[in-house]
Order: sequence, then C-alpha cells, then structure tokens
Amino acid sequence: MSRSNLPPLRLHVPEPPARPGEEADFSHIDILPAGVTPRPDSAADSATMRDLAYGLVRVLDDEGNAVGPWNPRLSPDVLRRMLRAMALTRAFDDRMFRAQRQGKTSFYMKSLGEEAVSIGAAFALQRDDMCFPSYRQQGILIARDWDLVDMMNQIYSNKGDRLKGRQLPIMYSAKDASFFSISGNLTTQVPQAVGWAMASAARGDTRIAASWCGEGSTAEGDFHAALTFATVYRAPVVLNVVNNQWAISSFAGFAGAESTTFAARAVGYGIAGLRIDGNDALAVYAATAWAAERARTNHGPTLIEHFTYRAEGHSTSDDPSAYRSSEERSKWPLGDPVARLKAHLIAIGEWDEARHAAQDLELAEQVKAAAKAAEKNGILGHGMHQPFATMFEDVFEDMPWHLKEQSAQMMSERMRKWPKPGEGPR
Amino acid sequence: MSRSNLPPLRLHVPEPPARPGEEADFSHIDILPAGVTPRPDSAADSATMRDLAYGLVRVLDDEGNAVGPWNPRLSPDVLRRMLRAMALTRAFDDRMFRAQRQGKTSFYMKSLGEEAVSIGAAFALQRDDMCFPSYRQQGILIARDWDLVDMMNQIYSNKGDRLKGRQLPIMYSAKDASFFSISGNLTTQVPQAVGWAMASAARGDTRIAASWCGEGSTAEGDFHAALTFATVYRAPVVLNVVNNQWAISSFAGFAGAESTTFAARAVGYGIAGLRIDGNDALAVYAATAWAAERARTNHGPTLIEHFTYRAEGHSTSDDPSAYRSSEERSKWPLGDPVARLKAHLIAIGEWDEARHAAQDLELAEQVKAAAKAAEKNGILGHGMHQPFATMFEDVFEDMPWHLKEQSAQMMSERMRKWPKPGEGPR
Amino acid sequence: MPDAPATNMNMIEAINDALSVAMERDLDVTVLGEDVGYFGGVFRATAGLQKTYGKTRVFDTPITECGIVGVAVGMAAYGLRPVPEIQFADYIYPALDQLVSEAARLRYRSAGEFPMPITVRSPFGGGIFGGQTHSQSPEAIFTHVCGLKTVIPSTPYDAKGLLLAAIEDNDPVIFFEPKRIYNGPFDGHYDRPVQPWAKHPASLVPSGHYTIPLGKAALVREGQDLTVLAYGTMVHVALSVVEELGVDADVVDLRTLMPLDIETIESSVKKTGRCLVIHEATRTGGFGAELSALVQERCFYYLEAPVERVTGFDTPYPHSLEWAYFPGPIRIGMAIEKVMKD
Amino acid sequence: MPDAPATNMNMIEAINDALSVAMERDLDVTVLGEDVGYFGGVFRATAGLQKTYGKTRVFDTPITECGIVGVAVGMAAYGLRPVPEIQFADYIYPALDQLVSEAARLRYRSAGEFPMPITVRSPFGGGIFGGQTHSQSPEAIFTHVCGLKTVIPSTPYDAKGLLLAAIEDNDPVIFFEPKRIYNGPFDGHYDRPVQPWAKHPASLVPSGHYTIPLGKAALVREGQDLTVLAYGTMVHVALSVVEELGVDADVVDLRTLMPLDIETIESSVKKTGRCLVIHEATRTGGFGAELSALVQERCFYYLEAPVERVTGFDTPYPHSLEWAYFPGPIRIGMAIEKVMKD
Ligand SMILES: Cc1ncc(C[n+]2csc(CCOP(=O)(O)OP(=O)(O)O)c2C)c(N)n1
Ligand SMILES: Cc1ncc(C[n+]2csc(CCOP(=O)(O)OP(=O)(O)O)c2C)c(N)n1
Ligand SMILES: [Mg+2]
Ligand SMILES: [Mg+2]
Repeated sequence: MSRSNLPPLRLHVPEPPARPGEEADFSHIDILPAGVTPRPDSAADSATMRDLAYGLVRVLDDEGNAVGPWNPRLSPDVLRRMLRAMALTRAFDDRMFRAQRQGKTSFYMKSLGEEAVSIGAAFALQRDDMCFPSYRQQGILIARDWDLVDMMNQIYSNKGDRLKGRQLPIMYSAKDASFFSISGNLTTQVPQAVGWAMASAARGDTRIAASWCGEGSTAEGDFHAALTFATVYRAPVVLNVVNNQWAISSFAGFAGAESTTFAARAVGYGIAGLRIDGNDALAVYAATAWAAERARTNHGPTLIEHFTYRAEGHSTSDDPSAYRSSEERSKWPLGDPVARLKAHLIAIGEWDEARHAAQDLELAEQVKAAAKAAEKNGILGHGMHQPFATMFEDVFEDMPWHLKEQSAQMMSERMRKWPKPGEGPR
Repeated sequence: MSRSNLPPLRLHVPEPPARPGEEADFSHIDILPAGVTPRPDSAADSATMRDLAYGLVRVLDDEGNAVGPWNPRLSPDVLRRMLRAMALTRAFDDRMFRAQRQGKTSFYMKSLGEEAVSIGAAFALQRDDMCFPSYRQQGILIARDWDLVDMMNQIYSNKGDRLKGRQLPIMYSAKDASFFSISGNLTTQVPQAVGWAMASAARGDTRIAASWCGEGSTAEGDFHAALTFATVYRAPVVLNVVNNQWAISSFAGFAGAESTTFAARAVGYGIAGLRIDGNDALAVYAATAWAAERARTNHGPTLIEHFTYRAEGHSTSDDPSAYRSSEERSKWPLGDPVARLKAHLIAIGEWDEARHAAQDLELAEQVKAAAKAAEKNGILGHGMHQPFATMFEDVFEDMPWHLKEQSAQMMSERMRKWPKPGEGPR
Repeated sequence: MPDAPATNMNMIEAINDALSVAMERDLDVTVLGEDVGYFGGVFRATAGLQKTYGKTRVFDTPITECGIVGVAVGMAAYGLRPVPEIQFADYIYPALDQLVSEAARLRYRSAGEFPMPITVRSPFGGGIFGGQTHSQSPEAIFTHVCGLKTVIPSTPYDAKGLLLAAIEDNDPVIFFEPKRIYNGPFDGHYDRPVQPWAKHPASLVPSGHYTIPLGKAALVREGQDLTVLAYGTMVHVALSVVEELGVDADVVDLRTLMPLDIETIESSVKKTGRCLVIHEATRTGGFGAELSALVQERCFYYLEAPVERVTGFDTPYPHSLEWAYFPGPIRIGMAIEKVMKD
Repeated sequence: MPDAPATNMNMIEAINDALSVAMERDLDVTVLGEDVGYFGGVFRATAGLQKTYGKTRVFDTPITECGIVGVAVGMAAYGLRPVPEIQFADYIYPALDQLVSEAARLRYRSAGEFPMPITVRSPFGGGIFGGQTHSQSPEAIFTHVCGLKTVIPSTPYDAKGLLLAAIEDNDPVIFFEPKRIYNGPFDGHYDRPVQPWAKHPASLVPSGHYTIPLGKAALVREGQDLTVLAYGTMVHVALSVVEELGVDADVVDLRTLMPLDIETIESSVKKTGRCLVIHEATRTGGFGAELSALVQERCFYYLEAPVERVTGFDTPYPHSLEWAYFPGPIRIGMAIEKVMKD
C-alpha cells in the first residue's frame, strides 16, 4: 500500500439536522409504524433479539389505537391514572418553571414532552422497586403520589425542605418512594442501580432496580461500568436511556447517534436492548413491564432507549433558540405523549375533551394550592431556610471537632451580622 | 404481577471453565474453521457487517495452509521476517524473565503465546503509524527493529536507560519507533490513540493510530470514552482488544465474556468489529491491514478482538497455578502462534526444521549478547543508575524553585551517606 | 502593559479573546469540550471560535471528561496544543486519572519524549447559587499532583495574559476561572448591587498578544502591617475588607498556585510579620494549608502571630446557606482582628 | 487489649482476620474488587473469604474502579456494608468521582436518607520497587474531601482494630494499607535485613472482635523535647531514627487522618515546643501541610522552632532511585537536627 496514492485523512464532525433559522428536518429518522416490532418472550436469550435494538416498540398508532404484540391491555382506569399523572407533571413543571422566572428559586428543569418516559415506567414497576433517576424523572415521584409540597419545599430550599436546603432545586431524594437521591454529576446513578440490584439478588429479595440517564450522558465511563457489571452478574436492573435528541446544546450525534441507536449499546454487552417510542406511554409501560419481568425472573438486565424529544430548554439556564431550530418541537414525528394518551382514551370511549379540560383546571389548582403551601415555608434567598447550624449536620454521622469549631465560627458570624436578639434568620 | 408468586432473585456469578486441579476445558468455545468468515470491503458500512463480531477470522488452517478470503498472500520473505520477529520476541522474553528471577530487575511481563498479536499488526501498519500499546506489545518494538539493548537498559533501570530509570521495567517509550510511552494505569492509552488519530485527520495527515488493551481492561471507563469519541468523529484508529482469556486471576467472564464477544462491543457503537484468531499471524496481519485501509480511506475506526491465550503468568509477580488449571495452556485450541507460522512456511516449502533450530540458536545468542551489553550499563539496585539529580528533571520543562530546593536536599543526603569524594553512586 | 489599543472587557470576554489570539497565532491550539463549539460554551467563553477557526479546531465533544482529557493527551502527543474545557470544576473528577496519571506524568515517564502542553480551563468557585455541584473549588487536589501547574486569574487583564501564557507553556496547566467574577468583581457583600467590570481598571484589556508569566504573583495593594494571600474571587473580597477595616496590608494575588511565587510571599511576610491566607475551598487540606506551612517554615522568626486561614467550611457548598458558607467580609474581618491582635 | 487469645500475625493476616470477623458478625459486610475472590487478592488480604462466605459476599469484579465504587454505593444504598478493594492506591483515580461526588456526599445531600457505610481498602506507599504507579500515597486528596474519613494503620494489631472500626463506621472510610510493612516493620534502612512482624509486640493480634476507635492517635513513644507526627510506614522509620539519634521525642502515630486527633497533637506540641511532620507522599499540599498549619495555628506561642516537614519529593516515585526518593533516616535525621537547633 503506497501511501502517496492516498488522499489525506479527513475528520468527520457530526452536524445536527437543523440549526437556528433552518427548517427543522427529521426526515432522516425512520419511524416504524406501531405494532410491527415483535415481542419476544421476556426469558429469551439476548442473542436472539439483537434486532430489537434497531426496531421501535410502539403501541399507540396515529389514530389513537393500541396495537400489536406489545399492547399491555391496561384497564381504562389505569390509563386514566397514567394520563392524570402525566398532566399533573406537566402542570407542576409549568408552575415551577414560572416560579424560577419569578425569582422564587435559582433553577428549574422541565420534563416537557418526556412525561411518558417516567410515568409509563413508574406504573409498570412495583412501588418498592428502587429508582435511580437523573434530573428529569420528576414524573416518577408524581406517579408514586409523592407530596407536591414536599417537592416544592425542595425546589425553594425553604425551611420545610427535608433535604435542609442543601441541594440545587429538583435534586430530590425520597427513600420512602424508593427514589434515590439525585446527583448533579451525570450518570453516577447507573452503576449504583446495578449495585443495588446485585445486593437485592444476593439477598434473595424480589425488588429490582431501575435507572435513567440521558443519551448525552451515556458517554460517561460510569455508564460503561454499569453495563459491564450488569452483564457480568446478570443483575436484575432496568437501565433506561432517555434519548431526547439533545444534551445541552449538543445533539445526540455527539453521543454517537449517527452510527447506531443507543439501544444497540446493549448488544455490545450481550444484554437485552429495546428501542421504544418514548412518547407512547403504553410502549413505555409495556417495555418496562417486560424488562421488569425479565429481571425478576433472573434473566438479567435490559437497556431501554426511549426515543423522545426534549420540548423545552435544557434548564432555566439556557435558551435553546441559540442552538436549534425553533420549529423542531412542532415537527417532532412522535407527537406529544399527553396528547397521544388522551387521544387513545377518547378513541376507546373512556375520556372526552371536556373531562380533559376540567382535569387540567383541577390539576392547575392542585399545583397552585401546593405552591402556596410551600411558599409559606419560604422561597429561596429570603431567609426562611433551615437553621444555620444544619449546615454542619450529616457531613458525618457524628460531628468531629473541626466541624464543631467551624459551626461555632459560623454562629459567631451570624451574631455579628444580626447582633440583636431575635434579629435575622436562625 | 403478584410478587409473592415469584421466586427470590438470584445473582449469577461467572465461573471459569477450570480451576487448579480441574481438567482444562475449552469445549464451550466454538472454534470456527479457517477461511469461513467472510471479508467485506474495507469501505463497507459497519451496519452490514455486524456478524463479523461473532465470527472468527482465521487464515491458517490446522494443516498449515493459508486459506480463505482473508489470506493476505504475503511473500515468503515477509513471512520469514514475521516468524523471526516472533521468535526473537519469545527469546527476549525468556531471557528477561530469567533476569528478573536472577534478581537483576524488579519485574517482567512476558507475551508468550501472544506474539502474533503485536507482530502481525506491526507488519501490517506503516512504521510511522502511531502505536499506543499496553504492557504486552513488546513485539511491536521488536518488529520495528528497535535496539534490544535499549529495551534492556529500560528493564534494568540502568545508566543507559533513556527513560532515566524512572519507569517500572517494560514500560517503554520510543517516539522514534512511533511507540507511545506505556502507562501503568490500564486503558488510558485507548482514548489517547483516538485523540492522536483525530489530530492526524484534522491535519490532513496520512498516519493513523492503533491501540492495544487486554480483555480485562475493556471494563475501564477510558475504553468506553475511546469508542464513543472514535464513532462520533470516525477517527482513523485501530483499537485492539487482546482477549488472552485472563486478566490477573480473573478470567474473561469477569469482563463480560460469558454473554457475548469483545468484538461485539464495536457493534454497540456502530463501528466495525472483527473477531480474529490471535494465534494466527496471518489473520492478525490481514485484519490489521483491512482496518488500516478502512481508517486511511476515511471510513472510520475498527475494533479487533484478538482471541488468544496468555500462556504464562500475568507477570513475574504472580503464580497462575493458584487460580487456573495448569493444563489449559497445552489444551488451548488455537495452538501456538510461532509453531503455526513455522508450520505454514514449512508447508509452502519456504522453511524447515533445521533452519528454524538454527534461527532459534542465533536469536538466543543475539539476545544474550544484548543482555551482556545492557548489563554493562548496570542492573537494578547496584548503583549504576542515572545520576541522582535526574530525579528532578522533566517534572516540568523548567525546574521551579521548590524542586531545586528538593534536589539540593537530596544531594546533601547523598553527601551524608557517601561523604568521601568519589565514593558512592552519583 | 503593552501599547496595543485596549478595550473594556469582562472576564469571559477576556478569556474568549485570549483563546482567539492563541488560535490565530498557533495552528496547533485546539479547543474541545462539552457545548464549546456551535453554542460557544455554557458561559460563552468559546463563543465564535468555531465559526472563525473551524470544526476541526473547536470540537463539541461527547459528555465524558475522561475522554475529553484522554483525547487531549493524544492530541498533545501528536503535537497539538489542546485547550479542553471542563464545564464545571465539579465535573473534573472523572478526568482525574487522565490528568494525574497521564498529562502530569508523561514528560517525566517518557524522559521528555512526550511533553504535554495542555491547558484545562474550568469555571470554579461558588457564589452563584449553584449548589454543591456547581460551586466547588478543587484546586488543592491539583496543586498536590507533581507535574501540573495551577493558575487562577482574578481580573480580565490577568485572565487574558495568564491564559495565553498557560497555552504557550509546554506543561499541563489547570486554569480555574472564578465564575463568580466572570461579569464583575465581587466584594463579598452579596446584598449590595453588583459592579460591572467596566468600572475596574483591570478590565482594560489590550488587543492582541501579551502574556503574564506563570509563577509570578501580583502585589495588588501595599502595606506594612499584614500580608494577605489570596487568589481568584477572594482577592476582591480581601481588598474590600482591608479597605473597610483600614488595615495597612499587603494584598498578594497569587495568580499561579503552582509554581508558587515564594519570593513575593516571603518578602512580604518578613516585612509585615503577620499573614492571612484566604480561599473559598474547604479548609482541611486546602491550598491554604500549604501556604500556611510554607510561611511558617520560611518566616517563622519574623512572625508576630500565627498565620491565619479563612476558608470555606468543611461541608459541601450548601444551596440555601450559600452566604453563610462563603468566606465573606465578616469571616475575613474576624480573622484580621485575630491576626492583628497582639 | 481484650483478653482473647492472641497470635502473631503480619499485617496482611491481621487485615484478613478483620475482614473475616466482620463478615462473620454482620451479613451485610460484602467484599468486592479485582482478584479478591477466588485468588484472594494480589496481596492475599482476602484469601479464603470467598470460600467461607460465598460468591455473593466476596466478589471478583470487572476491572473498573469507577464501577467497583459505584456498585458499592448502590449496595450501601440497599443496606449492605461494602468493603471494596482498590488493587493499588495508584489506581483509585478512576473511582474519584464516585468517591467524592457520591460516597462522600450522599448522607449530606439526602439529609441522612442514604448513609454510606463503605470502607475502601487500598495498599499504598512505596519502598517495594513498584515504580511510579505502584508506590503512590494519595491520602491528601481524600483528607481534603469533606465527608470521607481516612485511616492508615501501622501495625497488625492496629490494622485489625482500625479496619473493624472502619467497617462498623456508618460513614465512608478510605483505609490505606502501607504495603511496605505488610510483612514486617521497616526502619528505613533498606540495606539492612528485613525484620518479620513476629518480633514486634504489635504483631500479637487477639482473635475475634475488637476495635480501635477512629479519630484517636497513639502516642507510641514518649519524650519531652520534640513531637514527631507520622503514620503508616513512617511511624517505624521515625521511631528508629529517634532512637538512633537519642532524641527525647514524643512519636505520635496518627492512625486516623480524618477526623484527626487534635488533642493528642496539641498537648504533645505544647509540651515539647517542637514538631516534625513526616509522610511519604509528595510534599506540596500533602497532609503534612495541614498538620503544620494546624500546629502553628494552635500552638504558635509554644513553638520554639518552625514545624518541619519531611516528605517524599515533588516528583513521581522513581523506580531506580527509590531510596533516594524515600524519606529515610538521613532526611529525617537532618530535619531533626534542624528543628532541635535553637
Ligand atoms: C459529570 C458531568 N459532566 C457535565 C455535566 C453538565 N451537564 C449537565 S446536564 C448535561 C447534558 C446532559 O444531556 P443528556 O444526558 O442528554 O440529558 P438530558 O438533559 O437531555 O435529559 C451536561 C453536559 C454534569 N452535570 N456532570
Ligand atoms: C487502572 C488500573 N487498575 C488496575 C490495575 C492492576 N492490573 C494490572 S494488569 C491487570 C489485569 C489486566 O488484564 P487484561 O486487561 O486482560 O490484560 P492482560 O494482562 O491479560 O494482557 C490489573 C488488574 C492497573 N494496572 N490499572
Ligand atoms: Mg438528552
Ligand atoms: Mg487478559
């Protein structure tokens, strides 16, 4: 091979379909119709189902019918509860986003357009299955009927915050809801979920674990460690990758989406991988139930790629119009998860527009009432925080001398600032 | 799903085929015959060749014939040079292993049984393609005609050691041989190779990069980072996984070998993955040449799993009879790489036993002479090291004040120990 | 200060300008990191660079700090001069092995065959209600690692000159940018209006190329009675407290923690006989410990009082109690009282 | 010392015994790491445990330190008490994010919902010709991180008692084992024959359960003129030098670096007026800096000479010049001369 005959090397750099000002274009995405992707037995060997990583599990078709082998055949009652949880999540997000804009807290992250991902899963898991979420699965807490006021106290870092105002808003922790403390550091939760599942299996328990991370986050080494441990020990765990097409300003191509799917990562480790319509609550339910059954019957882990779209900015700290076409949201080929589940319920005669509108009003009221209650405990930066001394608690179980000294120092600083008795926050 | 009906979870723990005292058993390994695995065009889409990750590229059959589409059709002269390099590597390893046992240095690592992996690759790459090896690719340096005395000086950490006695034995660095400094920390070299390849492509260069790591090491996060970067930018790089069945005492199952191949990792990222007979120098050559052409023509990275067997202990620090069946080596179904290439040359009438025996003698002499020359520069722990003051060089380009002070301190300690002029090492 | 025309810049603009000057002058300078390309970085430090210098010199990367630094090491081995960004210093830990075991060690272990001219930029420090994972000051982890330099600017002028020097340096540099003062200096009074950089003399940044040598501190205020050692945001807080209290103090802006400008420190402390060390990082094992140790080792017989440290507390950076955590004017003031006492 | 029958053990045996006692007493104690299962660890510290306690309590793991600690965090969240091994401290960096951002933070960020009773064992330190990647002493990285405890034993007796205490502690502990003294105490004279543990009184290890409380130092030698602070291997070197030079010194074996036994340190230094700090880790920003800073902050008016530090140099641990690097008897002797001078 004579090298002088060779052209110079070139570097390929991924390019999203559309940048600001350009026409949104999802034509490169091949959307399989609902019902066509087969459903193997949940105990089948992963080697027999590699194609699923390149398929797309969908239950709800464009007419709102539930079709195909993955149809979980849920009762109308369960469907309505799922719809309600999704709508409540949306209402909650909406209010808290505005609260941040009103200066009531420092930060917020919506899950708009991705509600099915967490709520479909929460309904398919047992309530005591342990969830290791990223920051966009507030829907799990809501599906598990967690107290909205408790969540808001956390968002406001106020004196009612069980987490003592220590964490950035939305970094919940709710052990009683089997919901692990959210980390600011991406993807650390994924090997943790595997470790929890390994422990559960080692103990002969029946509870399984599940984790969630974004498609961008799959690049972190922790993700790989998790999949390696999961395949080695066949841990009873469901690993969810929420492919909402964007990290912050970086589209999924910078995590490898140009060359294959994220479900295909599972193939690389010889574990089951499902690629599903993440805007289809029934597909999410069905896939999660399948993976949970697989895990619970000692057939090992499953990775589920939820193909969805982040309809809002990454967080309150960014403006997506600076890096993507503003048309994208409306052109997203898999529609809106709330609208789709609603259409299904209407199609089967179990719901109607009027009930939906009434429910939306009711949920908005519920959220508003919760916000009012939470705000009574204070909003960020107005002094109604947990007592100063709590800062030094929980670093260790017992407080060592140096933290006691530092705590005393802080209290003496407080005295300088607010020398009069009763003055200032405590 | 009622959970009380479910059996308790169980944890699967991998188990190697045989432990000490047990009969070696490789019957679970499906060895495909030589010549059957197809050879796609090196420019083909990776999605069209996923099966290769589950195949086994083999050229040399059991009779010593070179067969099938991967036969690189090398001239007898090249074949003889490869055989010589492999035999020289083996002779080198043999002598240096004994040198360690004789107390001439602290540590050594053989590549016995894996010589084809590095030498087949080195012959297929251009000499200025950049190699990022792990610690078991001494064969690359030897194939690139690197000075044995220079390597031995490094192993003895003596005053001839270009690396100034700083590194553990066998942690070579040879920029002039396009051979990157070996790290003690596993797998760090893999993303580095990708970065080097990205730089080369960004510059319109024609040189590509290659890296090597063990199957055990694939579990590290760096490996995943490397594959992710490689697929995203289609970096011109060849990523080699040397699956020699064992890490230290842990068999490949603890890196995930029970559920799929290591070549399948490539599938997970949508890059080309080849699984090859690592004890077949022609298969290694052919696969490397294919991957190099793919990279050089801007068709992206390839991961090659070299299926081989670590015939010796992990290093001079361990005793493999404590964790594996001592029969394994002789039962390894893919034979010995030197014997196989030799048999092929004999089969095509280009070599014979007498020439082989003569060459072995000659190589042993060559190694012996090199060792004598190197020992003139000193062996470890006998004072013939690089001057003390070199310890403080190369921490930074320029020495800051604190290192100058520390260097002076060290020299004053030396003066205490050897107060008389001319006494002691310098 | 060179004679080039100067404009008022905030620290982000100065950093952006430095990157642009470096890329313009040297084709090897290559920027990479999460969101640094098209978008120009979450703090906009790399805005416009990809447009000007192209997609193979300014890379949006996958979200793997290990990979970002690992790839940068490989690029440096090729001969480039990579400038990776870690989005927040709190996220540098996954890159630690590549930094400590590779970037910092390669010149040494290859006896000079593979120098590593890499500058890792990362916003650090608190004061922006970032909670415990957007507020950390992990500089002491890096100053302990031999083979790494650590640089922390405190003004736009310094940021540009130091960043250019760091990029031109042939060794790996950790360049921590105090994000609290990206947009304006901060005197520590969180309840007073924020000042923009424009009113500060060091926001006048010359166009074109200039460098500030690594390893040289700046004596930003001269006095006789006390030496204050600080860097980054804390330089401004220290200056303001010293003025408020009317202490006749030397205030030393270290600028480079490694290598440290020991001469400036020593001569100041020998003059004043008292020393206060300030940083925002957690106290135990912070860089202040090294400063305190060095000062007492080298100036013991000149010291009239113990070297005092004012630092963040040994807890994570709490979200709602951010200002109780921050080593602000009251804490510094109390320490000054103590160190000046007898 | 409890009344249980005692046997002579080296440090590996004592550690192995501690693990066995812990696993016997508490079903939650779970060991995991590279090569720790069937083989029993490259230093044999976990030998026999898998056979006794089974494959779902003693795990051979994939080679990913990030994964080992990440999985341990998940196991701890479940309610287990994991004891991961990192094969060499030099390989702990890939686990740093899981240690710093997760294990160390979880109790705090969950306000107690998820305590992390994890004990990370790892052999550390040099003196075995391990070169730069089998010799490091990275303890100062961990002592700077709030939420982690750091423990370093210096004898078989202490190793067992401290390890049991660490495992029973409800917070994450970094347990660094000085590998140079696994088989025998080391006085720093590398050219003299090695002593086995059997001749040392602290190799008499009681069978069964006992603990040595974390946060308590041991005054291993009493004197009037000098306080020597050391831990791990350096305790033995310090003791031998002090004897050789005939200095009337307190030698304090810190045993736990975090939380530190400040009382023992303070009362000793206030008595002697002189202090020498010794560690093997690189000097700048090492734990010695913190010790030096604390001593001068708290004992300034008692000090008759500057606190001296004797440490490894600020270079990687060089293979052939290992003994020129090691802070041995000559370096310590020179420092003692200096600190005792006036
Ligand atoms: C270790 C680490 N690196 C970087 C960041 C900064 N960061 C926060 S979110 C984010 C993007 C994540 O994208 P993705 O995983 O796709 O999740 P999504 O927000 O889309 O749900 C980045 C880079 C971080 N939090 N942690
Ligand atoms: C980061 C890191 N972790 C652990 C080790 C210790 N170690 C050295 S070699 C080795 C086994 C590697 O096995 P494998 O990757 O299969 O390579 P092989 O020796 O078989 O070629 C281990 C665990 C290390 N060197 N670096
Ligand atoms: Mg995303
Ligand atoms: Mg191996």
